[in-house]
Amino acid sequence: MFFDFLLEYLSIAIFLFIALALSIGFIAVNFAFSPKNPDPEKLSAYECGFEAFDSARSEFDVRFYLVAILFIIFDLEIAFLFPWSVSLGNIGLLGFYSMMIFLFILTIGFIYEWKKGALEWE
Amino acid sequence: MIEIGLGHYLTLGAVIFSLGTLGIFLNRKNVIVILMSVELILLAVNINLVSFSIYLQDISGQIFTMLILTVAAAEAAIGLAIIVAYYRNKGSIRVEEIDEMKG
Amino acid sequence: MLAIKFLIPEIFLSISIFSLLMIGVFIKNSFEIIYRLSLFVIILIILIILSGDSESIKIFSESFTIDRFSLYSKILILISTFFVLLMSKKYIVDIKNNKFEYPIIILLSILGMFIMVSSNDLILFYMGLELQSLALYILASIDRDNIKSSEAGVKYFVLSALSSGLLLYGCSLIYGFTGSTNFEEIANSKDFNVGTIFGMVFILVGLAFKVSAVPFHMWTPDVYQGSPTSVTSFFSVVPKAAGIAIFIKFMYLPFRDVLNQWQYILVFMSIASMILGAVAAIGQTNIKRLMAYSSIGHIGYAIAGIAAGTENGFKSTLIYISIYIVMNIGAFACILLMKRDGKYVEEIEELSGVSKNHPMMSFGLLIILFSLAGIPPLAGFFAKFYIFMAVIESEMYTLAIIGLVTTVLSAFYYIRIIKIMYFDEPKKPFEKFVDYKIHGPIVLSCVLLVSFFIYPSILNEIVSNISIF
Amino acid sequence: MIAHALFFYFFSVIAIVSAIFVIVSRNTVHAVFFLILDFISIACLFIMIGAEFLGMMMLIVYVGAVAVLFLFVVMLMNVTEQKSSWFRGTKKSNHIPTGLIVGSVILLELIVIVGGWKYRDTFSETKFLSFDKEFTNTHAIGNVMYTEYIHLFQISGIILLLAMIGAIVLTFRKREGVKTQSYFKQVSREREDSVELVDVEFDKGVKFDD
Repeated sequence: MFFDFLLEYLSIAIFLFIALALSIGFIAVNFAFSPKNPDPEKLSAYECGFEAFDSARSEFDVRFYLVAILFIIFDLEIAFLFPWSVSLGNIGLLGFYSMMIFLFILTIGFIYEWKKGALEWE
Repeated sequence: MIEIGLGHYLTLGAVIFSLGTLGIFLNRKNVIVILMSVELILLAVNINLVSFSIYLQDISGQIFTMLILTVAAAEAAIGLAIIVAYYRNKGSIRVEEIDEMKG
Repeated sequence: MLAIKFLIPEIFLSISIFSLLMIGVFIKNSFEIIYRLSLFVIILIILIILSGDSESIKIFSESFTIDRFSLYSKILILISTFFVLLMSKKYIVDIKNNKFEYPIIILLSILGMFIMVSSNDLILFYMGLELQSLALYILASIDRDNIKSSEAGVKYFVLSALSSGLLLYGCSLIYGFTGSTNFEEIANSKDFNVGTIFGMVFILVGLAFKVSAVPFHMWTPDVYQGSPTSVTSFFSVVPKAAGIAIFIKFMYLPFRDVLNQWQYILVFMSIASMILGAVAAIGQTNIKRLMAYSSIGHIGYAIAGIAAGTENGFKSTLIYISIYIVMNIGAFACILLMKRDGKYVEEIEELSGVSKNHPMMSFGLLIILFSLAGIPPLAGFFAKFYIFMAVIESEMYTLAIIGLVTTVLSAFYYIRIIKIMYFDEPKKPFEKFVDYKIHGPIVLSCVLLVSFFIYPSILNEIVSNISIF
Repeated sequence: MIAHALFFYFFSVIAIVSAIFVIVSRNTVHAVFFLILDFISIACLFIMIGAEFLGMMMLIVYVGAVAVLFLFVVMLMNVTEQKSSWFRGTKKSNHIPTGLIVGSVILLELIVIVGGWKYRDTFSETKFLSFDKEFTNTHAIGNVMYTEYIHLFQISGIILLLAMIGAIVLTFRKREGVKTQSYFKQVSREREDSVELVDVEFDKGVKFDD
């Protein structure tokens, strides 16, 4: 059974294996043969000749967060669509319309968000 | 030890639950970690519900879990929004600095 | 499909929320119109509920009940929301918080409460509770540029999310050990073992958090003080009504056979809340903070009624919470009048000598405070009287005596405010304006409180027809 | 039987250890990483004991969305408590970054769960588990979620709507005075409302923008 499973995905498995082996191999070779002479000046950040003023991780805009929220909500919507599509044959008209109402509710939210301008990237 | 049953899963749930509760009370650092502890508590609840649902052969526990996942996502979204709003006013989210009101 | 007929209030509420959201977002500066429409929606739902028949029915595989108990709670929620929304408009506009989302979020939270008080099932109960709480988190921090409001939001969110987690853990245990999420079936599963008792205790803790009973009250004073006053007035009445209703339902439906297990927990919570409400309020200088401690104390009395464990017990609690709502709406309407030089003030000192400049307002506040203190013949006295009757009926004399002592103690700080209002040096008068939206609720509340003793049987009659089983 | 025990202990030990790290780690980003690891471990457990759909959903919702949201907010506020993220300290012993550890454990878990799939059927020898092979978990959920539990499903939709409203009310600010390009306006401009023919009088000139 396990072999059947593997055979089905044999080509992908080989592909993945080659990709992994190659990328790891290159890094390993680099790591093994590169000259290493550590020096504090070499390790320090180079920023137009100055010391780095600030952490490289600066604060970023709240709009990213809003987009992420929208993403969560539609992510959940898709998660709810999976079992619905799988068993659409069994659940009849009620099941179909139930999903439509759900989508309608989320669309209301989407329109709200759109009209509010939360999706615009000024 | 070898025969894994319901009790093992419940213990796992209980351990994660108590770690989550502990995290809320021990945390003095920042509010986001508290939110993560709340997520841990919900995770423990999910472990309980799923293992009960499988043990009882009853699907409603899994439905409950799915709805909890939804609610937890919404809760995280709103909680983080509140924290962002607070951070804009205060410039910090350290727990011991949440002290504008006393009495 | 028959179910839809019984769900008209909920469905109507949801549809109006969606339409209001769309109207609000497509029309510019739509606060005014959304505000009016949502008041209208609330009135319509009250009419829908009153015109429907009040037979008991369970739908959605017995997970949703419609009975007199849930209808009474819904009417209570709607009426109190109506008045809170009515009186808080000027305040919302004054603090420049007139976002059209404000009434919509309030409607969403009452939708959650509707679901909660009608639920007959742990899952449905949880969904309703979360819908309500998520809306309340947003409301607490709605004044987002004010550090106090956003801090209140953070505190409320963290503690409330924790309590939801505890409650949910309890639900999972109950589900596992009884094999069902339905309240009836939980009650009928005879073998209440340690797991179920644990689950019950967790659920009790979560519920106590939501209604702010000691020892889970810590969020209340800060959240009351920090949130905008309009939101505080909402917090102090509407979620309390819904929370007490679901508290009663839990104690009398799924856990009715383990009375001996929860009774002592409730007695402890009740005593602790009454004492804390009486003692901690004495030193307060901020009136919203004082109202927070006062509400903790009142919740203590309400829980005492539930702890009695009898039919009369929960009915007296229902009466208590109804009268409490009337008093608190009046009190907060008075607080919303405390505006001087364009700014709202919250310190108790600011009330000093207010009777000279605003005799009517201070007389109204006098009546409301006397009633809160439980002085006869005002309605607050009767509310406490019914509770004590029920408690004594179940032979819990200690609880009754402590309740009496704390009543006397808490009268002290209410009377202190009255003393400040009537006998201290007058300060600069508050801004004078007549707004029927604020003065109306004060007058109505005073009239109800004063005239309650003439026909106490009206409320009794309504409540006595309610049964949960 | 032994297979079940091995899987259970493997995943639950990782879950508990990473839960401990969530609450003790000094760096918030690391805490988020450990939270992700925790969710993945529990999701693997769910998949192994027959709640495949929930396990997958946990990966999608928590690891895919909620954890990302957490990371976004951590970035937004810059609350991490260390200077450089990848190579901390100068000593060689400190060079192993947390992200790498978490990543390798996640990889290990995935290998275990893919490799261990063939033992899954032996789980049902234990009294606790019994799968229905004809009827997948996703089917079982789908069959009741949209009909019997339709009310809960719609309420969850309303909760998501509320989350959207709340996030916008609390964090969104319309920026004033930002000049942006509007393609719609650009394309829908007509010749009539943008070009004007003016007869210029001699020696007077034309006045713009009055």
